[in-house]
Amino acid sequence: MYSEKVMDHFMNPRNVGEIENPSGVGTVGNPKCGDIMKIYLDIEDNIIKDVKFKTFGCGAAVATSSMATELVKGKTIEEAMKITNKAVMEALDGLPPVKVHCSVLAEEALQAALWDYAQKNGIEIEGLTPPKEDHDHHHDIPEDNE
Amino acid sequence: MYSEKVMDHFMNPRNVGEIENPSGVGTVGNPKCGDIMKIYLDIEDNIIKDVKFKTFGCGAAVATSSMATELVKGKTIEEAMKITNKAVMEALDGLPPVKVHCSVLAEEALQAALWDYAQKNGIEIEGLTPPKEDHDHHHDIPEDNE
Amino acid sequence: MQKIYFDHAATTAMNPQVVEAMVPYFTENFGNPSSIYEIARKNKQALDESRDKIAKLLGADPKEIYFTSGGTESDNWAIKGIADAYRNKGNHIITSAIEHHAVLHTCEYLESKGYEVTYLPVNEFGQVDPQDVLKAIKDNTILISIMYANNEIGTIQPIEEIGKIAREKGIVFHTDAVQAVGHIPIDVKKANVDLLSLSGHKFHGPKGVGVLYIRKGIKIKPLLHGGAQERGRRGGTENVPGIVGLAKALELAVENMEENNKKMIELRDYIIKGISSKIDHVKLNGHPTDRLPNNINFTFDFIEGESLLLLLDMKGIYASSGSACTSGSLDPSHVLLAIGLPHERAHGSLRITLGDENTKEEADYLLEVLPPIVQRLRDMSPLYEA
Amino acid sequence: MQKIYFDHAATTAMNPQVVEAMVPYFTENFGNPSSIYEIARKNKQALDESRDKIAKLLGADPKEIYFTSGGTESDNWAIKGIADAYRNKGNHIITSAIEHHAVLHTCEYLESKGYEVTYLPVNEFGQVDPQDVLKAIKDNTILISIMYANNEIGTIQPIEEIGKIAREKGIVFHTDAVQAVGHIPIDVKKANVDLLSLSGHKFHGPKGVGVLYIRKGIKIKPLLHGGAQERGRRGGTENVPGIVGLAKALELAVENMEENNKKMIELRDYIIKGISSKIDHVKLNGHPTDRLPNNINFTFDFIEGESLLLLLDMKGIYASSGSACTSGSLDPSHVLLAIGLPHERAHGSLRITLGDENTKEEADYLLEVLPPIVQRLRDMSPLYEA
Ligand SMILES: Cc1ncc(COP(=O)(O)O)c(C=O)c1O
Ligand SMILES: Cc1ncc(COP(=O)(O)O)c(C=O)c1O
Ligand code: FES
Ligand code: FES
Repeated sequence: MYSEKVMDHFMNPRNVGEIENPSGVGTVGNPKCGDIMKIYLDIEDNIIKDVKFKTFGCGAAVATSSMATELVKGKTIEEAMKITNKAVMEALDGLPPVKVHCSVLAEEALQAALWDYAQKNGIEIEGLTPPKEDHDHHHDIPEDNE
Repeated sequence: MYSEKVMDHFMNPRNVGEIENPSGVGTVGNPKCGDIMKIYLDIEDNIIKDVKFKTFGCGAAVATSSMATELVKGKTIEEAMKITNKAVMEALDGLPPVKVHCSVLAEEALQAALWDYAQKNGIEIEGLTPPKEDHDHHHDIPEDNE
Repeated sequence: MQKIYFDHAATTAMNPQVVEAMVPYFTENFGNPSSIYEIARKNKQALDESRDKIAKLLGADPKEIYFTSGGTESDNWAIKGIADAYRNKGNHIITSAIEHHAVLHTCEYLESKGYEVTYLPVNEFGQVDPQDVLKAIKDNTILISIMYANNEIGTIQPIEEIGKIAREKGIVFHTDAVQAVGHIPIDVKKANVDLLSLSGHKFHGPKGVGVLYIRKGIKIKPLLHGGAQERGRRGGTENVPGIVGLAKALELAVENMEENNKKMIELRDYIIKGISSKIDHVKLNGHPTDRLPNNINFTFDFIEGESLLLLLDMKGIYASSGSACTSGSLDPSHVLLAIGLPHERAHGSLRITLGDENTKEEADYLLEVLPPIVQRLRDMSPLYEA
Repeated sequence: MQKIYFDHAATTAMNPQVVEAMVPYFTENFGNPSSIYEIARKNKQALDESRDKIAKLLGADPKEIYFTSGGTESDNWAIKGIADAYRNKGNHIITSAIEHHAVLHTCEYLESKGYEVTYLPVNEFGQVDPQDVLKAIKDNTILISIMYANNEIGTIQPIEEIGKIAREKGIVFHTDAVQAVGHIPIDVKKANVDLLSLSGHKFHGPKGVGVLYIRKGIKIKPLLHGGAQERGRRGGTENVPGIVGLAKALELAVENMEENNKKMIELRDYIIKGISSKIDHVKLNGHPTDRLPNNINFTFDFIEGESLLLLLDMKGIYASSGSACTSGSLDPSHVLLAIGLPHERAHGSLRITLGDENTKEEADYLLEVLPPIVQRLRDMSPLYEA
């Protein structure tokens, strides 16, 4: 059901781990549905020098965390802001419909970490909104189910 | 679905035909359900000398006509009165439940012929009732069908 | 003694190629397609490929193909599922008097639940008049269900026209195509149908597996609630071998349709001509031309169907009198009554349905043994005056 | 790499003897059992013999055995058919919170139609308390449906006791025995059940065929209206090969049950002990002793089930997390929630279900590869503090 790219990033996830004294940390997801993603950023001179993640979630959650962190590493904050869940999915050669929300989680974790960085440093990042508090993404079957 | 005896009487029916100037004739059944049985009797000195039948009906209808006529041939009227549909079925080694009513038709055709004989000769036969006019035996599935 | 199977409308033997296609899914690729691991993925793939294949052969989208346990489930699901989903729009259903019992008894059940059903009459050839459909439509009509081709007399309905009327009026249109699929060309788009039922064992596929085509956008309630299979619309572990077999059988049937039908129509017309010329007091039931290539249905006056079948059986010929499914009941065929036959004539019908393996020699044998059998039963019949 | 199938509760491979028993009915004895001619009679006979065999193996009368398309249809039919037939008596149904979706979703559907459903809780081991059943019974209760054994955690319910209560109160009692039949001894009379569902593919039989046992005297409405098959209660051309296969599979399962179970219980307990001793922060789900011989279900804290399955798959081990049928949905298992697990723990379960062909070597391989896999996922988890 997963593409080879997804399986590769699931089996050999890049950037797993934590950063001590990170510039920003974002945790999203909701244990309710079983998925939690935590992203750590090390930012210097507006550039993402390092990024790490920890994920409690399905194969797609792990793979999108891995791919999202790969995509932002070395990028400016402005560039990182452009990494949407769509970009992550495309880089992974797609996800099954029922797994699209996992990539949304990765986008949101990244943005939450950037928000944390912005808050800590009293700066404003264009287009960035505060993370939703009680995020509850539904696990629905996408097809019409009358 | 039919016993060997039934198939034998269906394939080689005994007493098929008509009797000219019969002592009694009985026709029962209803073209509605597709079954008609006609029995001819030749009675002399209270004894059934000859008997013939014609049947429009299923395999069981033919076989029960054949067997019923065999059973009454040479018998007294009193003995013939005892030939019930159960006796015919037993003599045929049984019938499937859905075909029990065919043997009832044979019993009724015989009794109708005896009634006709009694009427013509102004006699009374003990236990004999007039044939029902609009005989409509239902073709139901015997099992409970809720 | 030779054995001749002339009852292909009742059921067909599986094509050995179909069995071959199924075998790997019995003991080897047996996994549950809903599982995520490797061997189950192979099964999931087989399921997807079968769905794609069937969709293509019917002119549908794979997402419009739903697997069921056969024609009866497909019919029940289509009718009850639509009746339930559109209940707030109305409660009137239009169908015909000559549908299969899977449709008729379902409609009768719905009548007991407060639905209103119009059973359209058919003409002497067994055809529904599309104008009758139009006239029967009311404000509260939610479903029209008319069979593609009749199982007893083989009459093909003007489905395209009826579908056009339904589409124009915005009413859901279902067709029971169990006797038509694999036998005549069918394209769901061209036919203007919203739902279509088919059953594998009618075209040399497996028994116990069928399809309900449901056009995109049509709302329907499930009949079998359960797991999330079939996109949440039909629960139950998928019968993968059966589904693979059905897809293969349909592929073969469509591939060989033109050639087989040419041959069968010739044989059909040869038998019809033979019976008509050799036996008197007979009547061909069904439409002379809008007729399934494999269907022959005759009424023989003065005799009864079961006796006829039994005597043919003794000669090694397997045929049917009305629908095989109704033989548990002994009522005369509702189809023959609907085309205007009186009760006793409706009881004396013979249905011969051909398969591609039937030969001219077999037809000749039939034409040789049938006349004396009919005569023999007539001689026994109180209705017959020689 | 070796491949180890540890997901027998999802589905099983067909036994080659079962396939062999079915083969003659694919291309040779293919007739429609409802027909009256010779080749159809052979099929009718196979049908009757299968019915007799199954009845005997369940302690039932052949007239109480009805063939369906699987567990889902049997469950839907039992519940909707009884609800419909006894509607004038009442509208209250009692079931449990841990039923299969074929039961739960059917009950939810009935709720939308004006029925009232009580979903009984279970204790930490997944058992229904018969006293809770008794307390839940009201004047308008018409049906109790409690599964024989659970598909996820393997807990066996006190069916006999619940049946006794239902019988005393004069309420119809259905049990979904899909996971139990062919795995533990079952006698419908001793179990005091009125209806029982089973499915062929759970005991090395074919997919797409099941049985509903209906005790004599129980009123039920059909779910599939149509021909007069199954004594007028379930329409549809009989799936003769599937039915023959189911009967053969059940026969083999019952014949070898004692021996197989002895072996499987040993293996089951070996794996349970192994996992408990080799990995910390784990919990065995289900009942310690009232448990299917082939079921193992563990929760591993801090990790998620799908990831675990994918990594096991890479090692050639095929297992499951919760029910395979629910994997189209991503909600945590309702069964694990019902036994009191919090959401995140309910997401990290592993179900291993054995078959008679599994070996101690396979168990050892599992016990070797599982601990590092769990550790690896925990190292990646934000919930885990080493
Ligand atoms: C307890 C239980 N009930 C019902 C079913 C449904 O059976 P089937 O998938 O054969 O329709 C299953 C298995 O999927 C089950 O485990
Ligand atoms: C026209 C028609 N509809 C429905 C059915 C029912 O199909 P099945 O027996 O596969 O359930 C049949 C055949 O029996 C049929 O001929
Ligand atoms: S993150 Fe993948 S299932 Fe929700
Ligand atoms: S007489 Fe045999 S069917 Fe009625």
